[in-house]
Amino acid sequence: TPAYRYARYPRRIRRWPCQRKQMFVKFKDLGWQSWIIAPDGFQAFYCEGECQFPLAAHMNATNHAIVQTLVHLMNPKQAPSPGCAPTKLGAQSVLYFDDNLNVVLQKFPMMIVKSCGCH
Amino acid sequence: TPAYRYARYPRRIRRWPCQRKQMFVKFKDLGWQSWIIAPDGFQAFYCEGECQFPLAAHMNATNHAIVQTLVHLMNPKQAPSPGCAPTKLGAQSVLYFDDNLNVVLQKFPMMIVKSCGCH
Amino acid sequence: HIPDNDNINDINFHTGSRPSPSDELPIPPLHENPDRAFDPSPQDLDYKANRKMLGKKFDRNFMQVVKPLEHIFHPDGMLNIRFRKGRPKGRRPEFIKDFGHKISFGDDIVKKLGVDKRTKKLMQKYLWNYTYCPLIYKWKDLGIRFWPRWIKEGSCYKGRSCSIPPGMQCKTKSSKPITLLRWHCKDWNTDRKCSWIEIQYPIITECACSC
Amino acid sequence: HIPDNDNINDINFHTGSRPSPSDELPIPPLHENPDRAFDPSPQDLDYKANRKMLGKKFDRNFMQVVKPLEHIFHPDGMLNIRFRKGRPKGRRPEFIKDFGHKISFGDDIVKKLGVDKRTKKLMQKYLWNYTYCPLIYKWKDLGIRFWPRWIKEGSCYKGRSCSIPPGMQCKTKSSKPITLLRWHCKDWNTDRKCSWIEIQYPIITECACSC
Repeated sequence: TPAYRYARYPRRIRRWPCQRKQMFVKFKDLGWQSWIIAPDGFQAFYCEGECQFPLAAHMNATNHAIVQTLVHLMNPKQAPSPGCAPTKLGAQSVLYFDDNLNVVLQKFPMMIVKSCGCH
Repeated sequence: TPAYRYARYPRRIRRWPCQRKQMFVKFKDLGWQSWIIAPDGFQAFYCEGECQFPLAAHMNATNHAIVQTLVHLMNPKQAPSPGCAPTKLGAQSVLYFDDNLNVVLQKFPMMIVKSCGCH
Repeated sequence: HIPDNDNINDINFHTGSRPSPSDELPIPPLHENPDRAFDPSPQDLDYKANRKMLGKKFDRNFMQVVKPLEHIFHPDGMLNIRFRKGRPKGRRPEFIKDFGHKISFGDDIVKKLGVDKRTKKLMQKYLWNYTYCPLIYKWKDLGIRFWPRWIKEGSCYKGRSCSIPPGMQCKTKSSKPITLLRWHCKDWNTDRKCSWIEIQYPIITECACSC
Repeated sequence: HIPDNDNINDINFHTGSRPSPSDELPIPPLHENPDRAFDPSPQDLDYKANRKMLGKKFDRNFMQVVKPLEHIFHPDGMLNIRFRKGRPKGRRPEFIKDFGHKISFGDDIVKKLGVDKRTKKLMQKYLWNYTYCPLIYKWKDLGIRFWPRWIKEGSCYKGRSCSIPPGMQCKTKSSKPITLLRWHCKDWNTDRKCSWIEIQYPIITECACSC
C-alpha cells in the first residue's frame, strides 16, 4: 500500500542515529497535578533515531535487531529497520493519591530512560 | 527542521496498532550460509505499528511509554509516540563455525520475537 | 466498564493511561523542586500546631523534629538485633523447623543427619543465626518540606551472603507506613495558599534472605 | 582495526553485524528443515565408514547408533550419583569446608556453633548432601542427520531447592563437547554433493546450586 511504502522509504536525507534525548515532563501539562503531589515534574528522556547497518557497539542491539537490520538492508520491503527504544530504565519516587485517597510515597519503576539502543 | 517534522507528522491515514508480524529469515539471503551450517533459516518475526493513546493493556507499555504517549498527545513537537518494540525474545540453536573454525552447536539468545509492546 | 463506586482518582480506573507504582523498597529519594518559594516559612514550623495536627499518629520512635542524638553518635546507622536464648527473637522460620529431615534423591538413595535431638537443635539454632537478616536503622533528614523532617529509616544488613551455599542476600520483606506532614502548594502555584497535608512514608520493618 | 591473523569467519571480526551466541545450557532443540532431500541415504549410514571417520573421538559412553537399552529401561533418565563414605564423590566445596565458623553481626555480637569437631563434620556432611546437585543422564535421538544419532544428554536435578533457606536451584555449572558427524549439503543445495562434517555438541557435565 502507498502509505506503507511512504513510511518505509523516507526522503534520502541525513538522519540522526538512535540516541537519548531530553524530555522534561511537567505533570501540570498532563493534567496530573490532581493526583501527583510531588515532584512537579521530572526529566524522563526519550529515544529517537535511526538503526541502520552497521550497528555501532553502543547501540546495545539484540541479536534479533542485528538480524532485522541486515534483512532490511537486503530487502527493505520485507521488514523495517529495528526501532530505537530504551535499553535501560530507572525508577522515580512519587508522592501521590492512592486508591484510598491517602497520599503515599512510592517507587514508580521504569520512568526514566537511562540508555537507548536498537531493538 | 523540515525532515524532523516530516517524520513526526505523517499523512493522516489509518495505521495499524503495534503488533508482531512474520519475517522468515533465510540465511542464504544474508550471505550467512558460509558460517551457519544449520538451520537454513528461521521465523524471527518483527514488531511494527502505532503506539497511540490510549495504550491497550496487551501493549505491555512501560511506565515511561505511558508518560511519553501522553506527552506526545498533548504536544507532538516535544516527543514522538513511543516505539513498537519486542517485549519478549526467545533463543534459537545454531550449528555454526566458531572462531577456531570448529562447527559447534550453541544457543543464540534473543533471536525470535515472542511479543511486542510500546516502549 | 465503569465501576459503581467510580473513583476518578483510582489508579486502576486509568489503567493504561497512568503509570503504576511498585511495592519495592527502598525507594529512591524524592526529587525536590529547588525553588524556595515552595518551602514553609518559620511560622509554619510551629511545633505545637503541627504536633496537634498529627495527633496520635506522631510516633517518637520513628520521627524527630531536630537532628537526633543517635544520628550524631551513629551516623552510619545502628544494627537492630535482638536475641533470646542465643537465637533471633521472633517466630522460628519454617525451613529451620524442617531442617534435619532425610534427604532423598530418586527412590532409593537416602541420607540422614544422624545426630541426637539435642545436637539437632544446636544445629538449627546455628543455621537460624546464620540465615538471620537483621535490620539497620539510620536517621535521615527529609528536608524542610516534611514535618518532622528527621525519620528513622530501616534497611537490610548487606554483609556476607545469608544462605548455604552462598548466593542469596538479605532483602526487604515487610514494611509499614509512618504518617508525616508535607508542605504542599496546590498546583505548585505559590499564589495559592500552601498548607500541611498528611502523607504516608514507608519504613522497612523486616528483612529476609532471598535470591 | 583489522587484526594480523585476520579470520573472516571470526565472529568478533563482525561485531555488530553478526548475532552472538551464549554459553548457557541446556540448548533448545535444533530446528530441522523437513525436506528429506537433505537426509543421508542408506549408503551414507555405513557404520564402518562413519566410525572410521570419527576415529578416536567416538565415545561409546555418550553416543550410540541404535536406540540404547538404557533408554528403553529408563526413558525418563537416570540419576548419576556417586557417594563415597556417605557423601558425594568429589572435591569438598569451599562453603562446606568453611561451615561452622563464628557468626558475627557488627562488632560485638558473635554466635558460635558450639559442638565438637566430630559433630561438626557430621553436620558438614549432611549439608554437603543437602546442597548437592546430581546430574541426570537421558538418551536423546537427534535424528538422521546426526551420526551417531543417539546421545546421552546431561541435565540438572530439579526437585526441592538445594539451599538453606530455600530459594536456589540446581543449574548448569560445567559442560564438555562431544564430537559427532553431521550430514550437510553445502548452501542447502541438493544439487551439490552432501557429506559428513565433524561437529561439537555440548553435554552438561556438572551442576551446582545457584540463584
